[in-house]
Amino acid sequence: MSSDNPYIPMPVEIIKIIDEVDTHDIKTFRFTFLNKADEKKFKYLPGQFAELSIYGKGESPIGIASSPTEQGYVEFTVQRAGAIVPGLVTAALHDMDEGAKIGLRGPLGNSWPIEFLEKKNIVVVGGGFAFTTLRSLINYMLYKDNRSRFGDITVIYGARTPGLLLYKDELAAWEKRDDIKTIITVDKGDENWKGREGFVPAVCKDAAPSPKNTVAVICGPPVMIKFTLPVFFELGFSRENILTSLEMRMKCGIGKCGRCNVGYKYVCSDGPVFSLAELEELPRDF
Amino acid sequence: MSFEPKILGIACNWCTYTGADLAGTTRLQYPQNTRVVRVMCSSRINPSFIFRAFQLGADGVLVGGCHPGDCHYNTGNLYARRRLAVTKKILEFSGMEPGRFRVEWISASEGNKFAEVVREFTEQIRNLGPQTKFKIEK
Amino acid sequence: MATSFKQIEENLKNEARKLLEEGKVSLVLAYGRGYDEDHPVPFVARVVADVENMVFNEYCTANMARYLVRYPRGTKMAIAVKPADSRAVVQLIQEDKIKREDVILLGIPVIGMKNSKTGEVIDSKTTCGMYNPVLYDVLLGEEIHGQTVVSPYDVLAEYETMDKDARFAFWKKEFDKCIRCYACRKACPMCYCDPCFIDQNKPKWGDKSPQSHGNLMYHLTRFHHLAGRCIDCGECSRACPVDIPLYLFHKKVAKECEEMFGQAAGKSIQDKPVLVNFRVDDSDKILE
Amino acid sequence: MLKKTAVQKISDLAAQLMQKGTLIAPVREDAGFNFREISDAGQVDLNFYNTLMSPKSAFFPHMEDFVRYQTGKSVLDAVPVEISIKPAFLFGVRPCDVKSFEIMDIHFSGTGAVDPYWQKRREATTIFGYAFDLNTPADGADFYATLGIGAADPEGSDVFMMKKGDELLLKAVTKKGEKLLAEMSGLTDASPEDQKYFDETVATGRSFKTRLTCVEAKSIAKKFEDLFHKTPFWERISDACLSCGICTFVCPTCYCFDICDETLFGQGTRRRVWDACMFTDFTLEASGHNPRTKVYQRLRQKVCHKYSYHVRKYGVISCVGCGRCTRACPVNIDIFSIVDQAMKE
Repeated sequence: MSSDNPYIPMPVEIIKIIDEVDTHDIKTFRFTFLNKADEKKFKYLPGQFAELSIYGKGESPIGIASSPTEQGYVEFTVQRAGAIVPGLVTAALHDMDEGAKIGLRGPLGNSWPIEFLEKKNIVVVGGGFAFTTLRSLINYMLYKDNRSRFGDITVIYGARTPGLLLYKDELAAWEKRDDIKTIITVDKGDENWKGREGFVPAVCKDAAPSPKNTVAVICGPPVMIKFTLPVFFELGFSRENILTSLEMRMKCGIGKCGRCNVGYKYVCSDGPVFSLAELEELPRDF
Repeated sequence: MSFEPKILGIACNWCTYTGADLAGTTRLQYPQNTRVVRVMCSSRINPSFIFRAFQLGADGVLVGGCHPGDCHYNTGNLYARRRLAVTKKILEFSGMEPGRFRVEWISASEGNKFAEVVREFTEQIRNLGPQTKFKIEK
Repeated sequence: MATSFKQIEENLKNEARKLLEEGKVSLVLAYGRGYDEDHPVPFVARVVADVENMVFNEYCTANMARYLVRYPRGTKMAIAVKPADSRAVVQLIQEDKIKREDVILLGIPVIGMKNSKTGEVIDSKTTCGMYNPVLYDVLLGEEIHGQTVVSPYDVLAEYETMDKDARFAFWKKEFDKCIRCYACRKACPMCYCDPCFIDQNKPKWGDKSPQSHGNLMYHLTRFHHLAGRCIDCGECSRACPVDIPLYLFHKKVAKECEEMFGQAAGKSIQDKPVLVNFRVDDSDKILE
Repeated sequence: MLKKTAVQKISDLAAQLMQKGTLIAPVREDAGFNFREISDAGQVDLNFYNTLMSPKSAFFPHMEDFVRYQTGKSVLDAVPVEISIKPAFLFGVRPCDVKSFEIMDIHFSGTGAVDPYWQKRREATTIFGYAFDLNTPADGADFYATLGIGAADPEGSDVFMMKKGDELLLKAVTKKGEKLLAEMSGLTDASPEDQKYFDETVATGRSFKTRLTCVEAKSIAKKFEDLFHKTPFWERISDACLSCGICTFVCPTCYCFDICDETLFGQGTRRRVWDACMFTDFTLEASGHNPRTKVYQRLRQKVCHKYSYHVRKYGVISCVGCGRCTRACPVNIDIFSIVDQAMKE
């Protein structure tokens, strides 16, 4: 495989598939690199994404869900797309079994600004399926060598139903730890649900994290973001201290194909992570 | 080796396909060059199917439906008649041999007719030789 | 003799002004000034002041019916229509894309329109060759009579008598030029599908790359989709940057439809499009 | 180094270049002139105003194959397509188009990831610029002078050519060009008089009139940023736009592409194909959401991309005023008029 050509994917193998939710349309895929050299080259940070590439179907930009502190593999949590437009890649991926080989291009994009986050308290707010790169960030911060670099960590994560929560085992493990405060909420619980019920913005208001030396990292569906931001403004967070990650249709992932721009910034190469201050400089519309 | 044409047959579920079944169960002999695809009605046939079949290497396309007036859905084949007539004209004007596309009304009881049409059409295509105009070269 | 273009422009402005002033329409689709005299642009007047920017001259060839489907249903619109454009409006009404009561047709009888790219006069060779709109509420010039009537299908004779292999070679050469900019479908007043079949990825009818087979698929299917609907305005061919004579194929299909089904596109709002219609006594001969 | 030859002997020159590598030059076709790979030296024709399609396809072809594979086989069996790096000669490029390569360089190989296809072809290609004929007025659609590009600017070319009566003057601009001209036979040394003519033409070319109004990149960019949310303006501008892709396909500085998997008979190719921001499905996401469903949004993207985003991101306007989009537009929309109107808003 050509190593100097950013358009040519590296071969990877699926070594594990985890069915995440009770609707079975979100799965986590664990890949290993088939060429050792590629693995060495694939140095990433939480917040970055990669193009999953299936010959004959196409490519899909997906956020990396594993943390770089996990050695020997990368993980992606993928939703089967295509209620309206058939999502060829995600459908093909969902139909694959462990042992299947596909292509991978990356890592792409910027990452959560680790240096900026250091020595600060972090509030991670996630909604539904958008929790993937947040999980990467949390696992990265919780890693034993890294934990001391960050202040208090608070995680607020919500999903529509208990069955739709991602990474259930990990959530349970975090809840047991005392170096991270974990608040899980669902819009509507079921008979077995003993946890909190309520929408993410309301839960944020209740939790009321102090804005002092704190950065909020927010990822979720647009409607959640829309109602969560005012809560954080009210709490006194500045626009520089609110971070989010954007999504847009992408093809090349390296800022060449010209479709994922918001104003003069390309989501793929200048993003996907932006602070609210940066976003407000860009047009509201696309 | 003599030329063995590849023919796509598109047959309506209620008449022609059943007719083809009848031809089979009554053990009528007819050439095996036609591969039949079943559709629910001849009006389900998107003209692009026919263009695409020729592109993918069909030497002939045979469409079978119920006799006008006998459609399971009352009027499907009446729409299909008009539509497929246009398809035929388009194929012709683009330079395709007119004999490569044919529409026949074959009822469920006409096993004989099915065998006869297939025999005749296969012979016709055999005489026309391989279809090269639309076919995409590998 | 036909009314002068200057006179039509005057009448057009007056009508548009009147309609907007009276509030009968919220927009008037007509022509405006381009970067020079020979290059007018389709123009939408929304307020009375916009009317001053309207023009009409021999280069106003664009088919304004193209823009009708862009506005929400129920928008009251006035539209300047030349003969072929009026047929497009009629066809759109037949297909229930617009309502008759929502549009006011400002008919323009024309003769001697010119292609702004080549300066050539547009006649029955590339269009329907009609002089008067088939449907209008107001006529902006005097009806044109006394011109020799030429069948728009005459131009086909040369191609119909061509040997089929030569004809295939001709079309292959033409379609191979296609760069898939899709100006033909966008300029066409009858191409309003979203998504267009060629943009679908499942089923995928043709590749996105400009190769022979995809081009053939795109054009043949498009001719089919316009069968009995093409109103022969010739916009697709004028829009084509590589000069593919799409009008020829459209004319041929239109001619066959007219012969088989006894109805030409866009002539009467009482008609139904021929391919969503049938007669029990349609002859099987048409399949031969 | 300034050399000359008779215009009539252009095919001799072409034949020599064809021996050294691929020759891409303007050829007369049905719809107008276009740059094509030359197979017969006699095809080269310099009697054109400008080509229909821009010469960008010499470096950024409409279709570029990345990888070939067989469907159903392992990803390990996929074979990347080698990038051909044969020396090439791009002959008869107008100064505005030469400028476009420089702008595209910034995007493809100057910032961020390097596009190997563009870069390798660029390196292997020698560019023969060709001055506009200053004796005939510019086409009404052109506005390169407005953007500061002269009608006879040799910058950016390796060899720059201009006509002097029935002679063709060839000036080596770069070392690469100098070496090449030295190797060519059939060229004679130019006289001091020719040199004078050359210099004068270059100078006159600078003040050659296309359209008026002088524009300055920064202020345009700012203006469009301010205008972005003025939806009525954009709706008015896009009233006529059909949202077809001609303007972007003929444009020398439009680079958007799609990466497609095209499979047939078990063989597949991953390739990039030109795409256009004017197409409805350009930003259509798999969720069904499309941030640019309206014509005005797409036209705004196109205009702002060229005159605002590109200035913010790369410091230059992504337009060279070649006038192709205006000439090709089915409804005569003129991008310069849009800029003009925007500045007056």
